Amino acid sequence: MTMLHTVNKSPLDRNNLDSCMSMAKKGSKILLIEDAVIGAMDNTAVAEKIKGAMNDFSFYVLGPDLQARGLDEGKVIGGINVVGYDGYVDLVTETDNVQSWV
Amino acid sequence: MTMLHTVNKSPLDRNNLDSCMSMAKKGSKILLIEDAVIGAMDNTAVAEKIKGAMNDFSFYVLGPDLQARGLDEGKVIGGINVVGYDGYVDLVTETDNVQSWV
Amino acid sequence: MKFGLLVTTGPYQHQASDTALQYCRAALEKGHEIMRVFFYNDGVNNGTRYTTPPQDDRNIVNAWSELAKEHNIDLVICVAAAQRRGIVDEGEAQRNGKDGDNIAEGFRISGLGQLVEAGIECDRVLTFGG
Amino acid sequence: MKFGLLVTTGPYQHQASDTALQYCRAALEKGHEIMRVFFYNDGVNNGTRYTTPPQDDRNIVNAWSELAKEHNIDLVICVAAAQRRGIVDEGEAQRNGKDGDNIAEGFRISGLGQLVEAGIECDRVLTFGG
Amino acid sequence: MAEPWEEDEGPVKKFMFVNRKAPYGTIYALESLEVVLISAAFDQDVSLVFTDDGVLQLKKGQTTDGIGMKNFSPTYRALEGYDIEKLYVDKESLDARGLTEDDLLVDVQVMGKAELADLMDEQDVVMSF
Amino acid sequence: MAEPWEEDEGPVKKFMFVNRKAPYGTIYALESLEVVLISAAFDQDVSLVFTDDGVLQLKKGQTTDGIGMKNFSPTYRALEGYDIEKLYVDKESLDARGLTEDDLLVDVQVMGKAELADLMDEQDVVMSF
Repeated sequence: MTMLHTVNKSPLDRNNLDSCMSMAKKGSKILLIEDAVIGAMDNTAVAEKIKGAMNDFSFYVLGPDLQARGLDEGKVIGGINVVGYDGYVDLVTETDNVQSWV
Repeated sequence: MTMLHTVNKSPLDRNNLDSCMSMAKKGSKILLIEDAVIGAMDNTAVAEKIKGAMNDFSFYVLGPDLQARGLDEGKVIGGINVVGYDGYVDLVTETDNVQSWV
Repeated sequence: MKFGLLVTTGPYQHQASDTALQYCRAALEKGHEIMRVFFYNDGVNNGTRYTTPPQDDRNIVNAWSELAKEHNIDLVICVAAAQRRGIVDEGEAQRNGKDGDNIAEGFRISGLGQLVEAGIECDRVLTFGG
Repeated sequence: MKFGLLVTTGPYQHQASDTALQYCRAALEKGHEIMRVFFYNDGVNNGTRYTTPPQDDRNIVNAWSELAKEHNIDLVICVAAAQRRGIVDEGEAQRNGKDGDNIAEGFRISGLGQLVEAGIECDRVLTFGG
Repeated sequence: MAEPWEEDEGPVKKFMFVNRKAPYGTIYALESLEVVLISAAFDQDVSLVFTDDGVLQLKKGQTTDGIGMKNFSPTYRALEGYDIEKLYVDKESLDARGLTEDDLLVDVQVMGKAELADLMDEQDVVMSF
Repeated sequence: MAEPWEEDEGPVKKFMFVNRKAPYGTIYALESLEVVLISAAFDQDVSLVFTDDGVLQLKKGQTTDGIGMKNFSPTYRALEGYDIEKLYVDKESLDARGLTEDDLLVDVQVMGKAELADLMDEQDVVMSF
């Protein structure tokens, strides 16, 4: 099985993404939405940790939430896929289950 | 001036206490309430950090919130004062201002 | 695919119900079905018709009502959570001695069983919360 | 001392309004004055009379009403935050075309100026939030 | 044991409730428990996971008179009566809070993240509070 | 400059609004701004601090069409018109998010925690959103 994990809290201020990564199986997909999208940006204090985790997980980030916060898609960590709400729906249907780390 | 800082989020899951300690002046008082009371306990993952900060700040913890969570006052870090709501009021009146790290 | 949604935060305070709405629209656009949206915890506050958001802002409550009407989505407010927070329909008003009700169009109040049922019947249940 | 309180989360979801109530009681016990409690953000949800919490649980809304009556505390709900979230008094109902109101006894709806005023007039303003 | 007439009663799905928040500071622990109890009435295969501050929900000795809220922790002891017996506690989260299995008010299985990850992966429905 | 007739208008207190949360994910940034604007009408001495994810409130280029919410970031530019000119941004929080002063949509003073601590210490009223 492949699970989709969604995270909506900032990984700079809260531990949701850490908890998610510690309990997600290798091969899981992780989608960053809402306040978590800052975690997709390069050169942040958590960027290296996330780059390291990319060996185990596929990362996605919700484009509309990046744009709302003025975060440049061009500065997203290489290898993280920017998706829209339609892509969010596809991620849910393409995986076997979903867990929201609210 | 002496400020009272209150923190009500768990220092194990969120950065509120870190933010507080990084912006509180030496000599400030820090009161842990609600979900933050776990931060007053010894032998947690943040206990050593808090012990280190006790050189700069006086720590207090709200007793009723410890009791609600079944946390034993006897296992509170030595030097942290357990207060009731009346003590909370006194801390506010004895200091010059208060900031809540919600 | 058949989706169930669980919304656990009120409108405006957290983005979660906005995201849930956007998710519903995108899923419907792709031909999926939204069987039910279950409002729990502070999520029950999505279902009051007493809101009057600023004119230049979105109206989240109306957006739910309209989406439900257009796509036949079951919007269920948990009765226990609603009682704690003051969301009331006519029956609840009578039962609890309230002098009015505030439930919005297209929402109904029911039990937590509706959430478990959604879990059983839907292909996926997604949580949107704060 | 004269206190003002700012409550920014709704009842039941977060402990903040419980803590605020306990703080008020302890302060009054010591002879201090609570000039005003200002309810902002989701805090406005503390002021609805439509709540019916379980019988073995505390009734936060009534606790505010009773405390205010006994100690002459001004309970102010921010009008802009209330409009977003559906807390309505008679005047607001008329202005916004609502068919009823849900404000609880002892609360009033007013502007953010009341918060700033509390900041100016009180010795301390304390925030209770989530 | 399932009674014979129960076996025909529709599908059984694996439900997991992930509890990540301390009790009393927010209502999530209490309202999560209410969902768990209802799910038992539907005869589903229910698992509870306690991780992060959620492990505090199971702490012995909760006494809530001082905060004026109801102590709902005895309900965890009642779960067995509803045939809800799969309670899993994250060891790392216990350790981080200076707690051990002896501090908990019900029998649980303490396990590591890897085992919890395997369990989560098997579920049909995961809800997080 | 204060007009002569304003000088008698009651006490001026030092108000500080501490903004720690990202915009849009929660309403705190927007509703904090509404308090700030009202405080200006009372002719108080107002300071704004942006720290933690709160620094994102001032990020240039916010475009909210995709999430269906109103972009309120232009209001920060309007603050000057209300004589609110004391905007302080925590350098450490900017750094942690890979941002610099050039990324911000208004003129601010970027400073370290120690300076912010001194400023906070001088206030009469501190409100945090």
